[in-house]
Amino acid sequence: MEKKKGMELLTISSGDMFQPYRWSVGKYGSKFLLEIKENKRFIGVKCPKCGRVYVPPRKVCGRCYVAMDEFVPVSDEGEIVVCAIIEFGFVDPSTGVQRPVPYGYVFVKLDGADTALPHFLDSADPEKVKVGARVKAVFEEECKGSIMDIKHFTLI
Amino acid sequence: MSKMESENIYYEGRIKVPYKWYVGETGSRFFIALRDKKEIWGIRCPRCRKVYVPPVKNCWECFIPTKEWVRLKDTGTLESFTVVHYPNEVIPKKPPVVYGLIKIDGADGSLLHFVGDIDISELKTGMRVRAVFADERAGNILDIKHFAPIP
Amino acid sequence: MGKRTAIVGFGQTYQRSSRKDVNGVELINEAVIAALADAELTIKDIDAVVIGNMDHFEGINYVDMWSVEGSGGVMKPIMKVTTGGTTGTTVAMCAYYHVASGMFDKVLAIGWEKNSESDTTGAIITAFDPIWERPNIGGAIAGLAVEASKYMDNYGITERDGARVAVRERLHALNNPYAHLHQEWMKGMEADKIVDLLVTSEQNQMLAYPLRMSDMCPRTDGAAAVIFASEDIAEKIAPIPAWVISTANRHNYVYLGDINWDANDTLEAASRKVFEKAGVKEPLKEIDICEIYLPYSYAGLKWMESIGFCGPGQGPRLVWDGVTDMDGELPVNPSGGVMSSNPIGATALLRVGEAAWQIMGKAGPRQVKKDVNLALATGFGGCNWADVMLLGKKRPS
Amino acid sequence: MEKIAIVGVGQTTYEKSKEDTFAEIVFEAATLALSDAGGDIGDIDNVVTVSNDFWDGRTISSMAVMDAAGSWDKDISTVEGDGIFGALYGMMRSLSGSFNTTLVVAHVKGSEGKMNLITNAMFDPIYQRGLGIDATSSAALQARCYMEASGAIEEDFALVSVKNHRNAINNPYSQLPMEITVEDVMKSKKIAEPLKLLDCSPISDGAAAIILTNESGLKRFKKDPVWIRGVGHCSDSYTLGYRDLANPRALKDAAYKAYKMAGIKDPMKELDAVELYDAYSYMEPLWYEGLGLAPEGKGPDLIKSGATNMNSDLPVNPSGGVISAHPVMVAGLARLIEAVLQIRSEADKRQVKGAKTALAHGINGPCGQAHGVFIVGI
Repeated sequence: MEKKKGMELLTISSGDMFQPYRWSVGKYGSKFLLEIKENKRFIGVKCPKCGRVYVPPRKVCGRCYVAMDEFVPVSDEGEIVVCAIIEFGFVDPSTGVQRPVPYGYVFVKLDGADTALPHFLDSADPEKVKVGARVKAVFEEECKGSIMDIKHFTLI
Repeated sequence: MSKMESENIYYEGRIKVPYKWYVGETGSRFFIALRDKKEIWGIRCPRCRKVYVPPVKNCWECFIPTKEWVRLKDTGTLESFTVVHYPNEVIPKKPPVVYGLIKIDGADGSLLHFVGDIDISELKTGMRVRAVFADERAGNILDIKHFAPIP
Repeated sequence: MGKRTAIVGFGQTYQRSSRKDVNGVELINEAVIAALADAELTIKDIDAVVIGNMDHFEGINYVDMWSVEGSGGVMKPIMKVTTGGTTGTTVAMCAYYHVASGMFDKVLAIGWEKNSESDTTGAIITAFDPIWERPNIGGAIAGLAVEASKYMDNYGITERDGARVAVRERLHALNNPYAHLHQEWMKGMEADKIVDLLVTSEQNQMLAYPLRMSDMCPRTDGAAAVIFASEDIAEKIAPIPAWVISTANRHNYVYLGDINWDANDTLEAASRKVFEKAGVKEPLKEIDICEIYLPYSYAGLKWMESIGFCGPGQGPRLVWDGVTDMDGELPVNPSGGVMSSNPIGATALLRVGEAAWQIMGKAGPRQVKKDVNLALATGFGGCNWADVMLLGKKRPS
Repeated sequence: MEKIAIVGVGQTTYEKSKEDTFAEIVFEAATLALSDAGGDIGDIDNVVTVSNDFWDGRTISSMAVMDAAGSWDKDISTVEGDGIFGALYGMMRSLSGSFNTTLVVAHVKGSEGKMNLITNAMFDPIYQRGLGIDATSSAALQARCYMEASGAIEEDFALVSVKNHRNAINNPYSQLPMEITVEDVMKSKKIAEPLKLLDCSPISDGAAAIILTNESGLKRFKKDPVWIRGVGHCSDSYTLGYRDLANPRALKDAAYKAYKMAGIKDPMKELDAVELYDAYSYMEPLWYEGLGLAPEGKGPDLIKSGATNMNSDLPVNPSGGVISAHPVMVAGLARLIEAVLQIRSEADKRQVKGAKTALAHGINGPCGQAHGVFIVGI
């Protein structure tokens, strides 16, 4: 069909439609979240073969392809592996809320862990938000059993 | 939101990405005719002569563009139907809801839509139906309210 | 042993910010028709169809089923493969394995996306783990910003170095009528001058240090289709088919926090595998052009090192020396790349199709001046996932 | 063409709801398949996972299972469709000359999302989705079309439910083993007429895995091979209303290709067991026709004859079928696993005596738009 100049082109909107989910966190993740909720402490899981400590804990060490079941304590302090200061806001698709910019976004290797945890940092100071900087987790007063029980990390 | 159930946590969340699907020129022309004139238009393949409703930009059997718009009647025959008894947040009606495949006179296939204004016990395939247009029309498939039996 | 396989046709839609005039199925059809025309085939010649995109980007479930009436898949074997950003190369590989298996002779690979139909940033976040990553993610560009800043930190890379990559991509795009971004104002300007403008301009918004607007890819509506054919017929269909020499991928990581930020080690491993299979020992010398999936500028430095074109920290030198420009030793992204057109599910397939066209000599105004015997295409996505495909003019032995 | 064997199979139990995560059920199925084959992850050259972003509530649903599928430093791809298509792709990769062995693993947790909304999203957003149609209501329209075309009555379909739920009693992996009568089915709650509750499959959680190898890779494993003798897949058109819902021509095409490859001329005689995708009861007799087990319009006669019961001419769904456990995305792969177990004579109480050739079938899309067929044998 020839393109009609100025022709009205319609759209169909999804409106308020959404897909609800109820994901199981599983034993490994639940143990991690409960440790935060009840004791404000972190745990990881250690691979019996390569010795890597994974945070958050999961069942399988991908590299060794073995099941892990040794939970080990991990510090609530650690160092920044990589970081950014976000100046451009966006709306979180699950909450519909926009986080005020700028904010720090960091990957923290907690002492005792071999993997990093991505989270927010309460500073957006480019002089201080640096790779290798030491940070500590700040927990929400009332924990609900979610990764957001960590309110954010803070520079030590 | 997460809830505690014994040792296992369940995390309740959702995927809510707002979508705005473009209907395209071909589909827009179809919906505009429904909305503005309460007319049902199909489109004919120049090769196999099949008439498609809703219209398609390309005949998928011949794999060539369709061109010829065909004004169709608002009457047709009920080819299949079901009475849905469960509630479902995506159905814009309360159960029982009747879906039908309606072969509009002059078309080569059927249109999926609601059947209404009917005693469910009287539903049968082969019955003649007519499109009932919605009072408020917005340029979408619900501009046809449903198909109702022709007495 | 499998069949040797070649690309014999490539088609794409014009890549645009929004295609309001067509729905998704109609958009797909345009690319399919273009690819068939390029190969001088009809849909009846096609033995199987492979397609991919990202479900939550358009809100389409079972896209392979929904699209058959546009893709030409009615009464044909059809398969959907999808892996996020790497979907385009995943689709290409799937079509390749269809043919290499000996089960099909001519297979159509399709990638597409209508990013204009949703909120792309929101949709991208749905790719991350709902429990561990989605609530605390820094936004769609955050993962790229942290990689860039770490790379800068490791090797003393500057914002000008990143901008130089962006300039190359946009200048190349000016030769590509299909590209989404045509920054005409850059035409005829020295790369150096444009770099200066980009890093000082206040209009060039800082998104997350060091990434500015100009360092990022756009969001695009578009589709691409590539036809793969077996050794029995490839040369009958195309005078110069683009043979698949070797291909490999690595999708090792599940969580962002597990990524090794010092090296793009999945791209490194996949490239190594591809070169090993093809007997390529000095990639920079042996490969003639690249279509690399670079979603943002700094990747055009660091990932050159990962592929093995230069040593650690030497990416900027290659770029500043003009090695990767159109007339350089190794032109990178003559098409303008991802930073000039990004219909996500099609993006990596565009890399494959563009690389094939360089070998086939069909790239028109963006055809590189030199003889193209080996062309490399890559895909990037997921959690630092990497796909690599090497194409060649010579039929593999 | 080179031959491909299935040397390892593994599946979790299929349940209404599992606590284990996607990765955990994938790991369970994959490690079961590896130990069944008598090999380990080092024997696997490449991996194909199967999952769906809508069912999992995640774009790139496969990203959750890369580690659990054993894909570290290996080539991997993801099929989004029924597991039978994953098996097809795995077979192609083992034939391609690039890999000898392929692990295919599919997962779903139907308990975590909402089936009506997820399947509503497989309909076209412009013309059909706004009506609220979903997998069950569209299937009901197909059931009615099939009744019109074949003269089947609801009681005929009920026989499928009775047979398959009874068969499920012999299958420890199944979700709904039941001894029920036609009357029970007829009296069960109306869902979408003519479908009643007992005409419909449940929604399940579970995972399944198989290991495929070409002849060169065979020596890595201890298990005797079950050979893939024929395959075929095909898709019909999409738009409901423009597809003849009572004529599964795509299945006919897929089956024709598979039979041709396997050298089967009379499937009813030459097959010893069939595992087909009976998501709703009416599908079984309809797929009989597509598979050439019954002439057009005669599917209902075949179910009524009892010839597809256990210990009869051609047992169909000895496992209890999909109507007894429906892990979407996994179910076709589960059919293939059941077919393999039959050939190996390892199907325990659900074993069809002396089974030498078996067929497995999977579907994709609304109302069985696309079909995949495997013939396996010794």
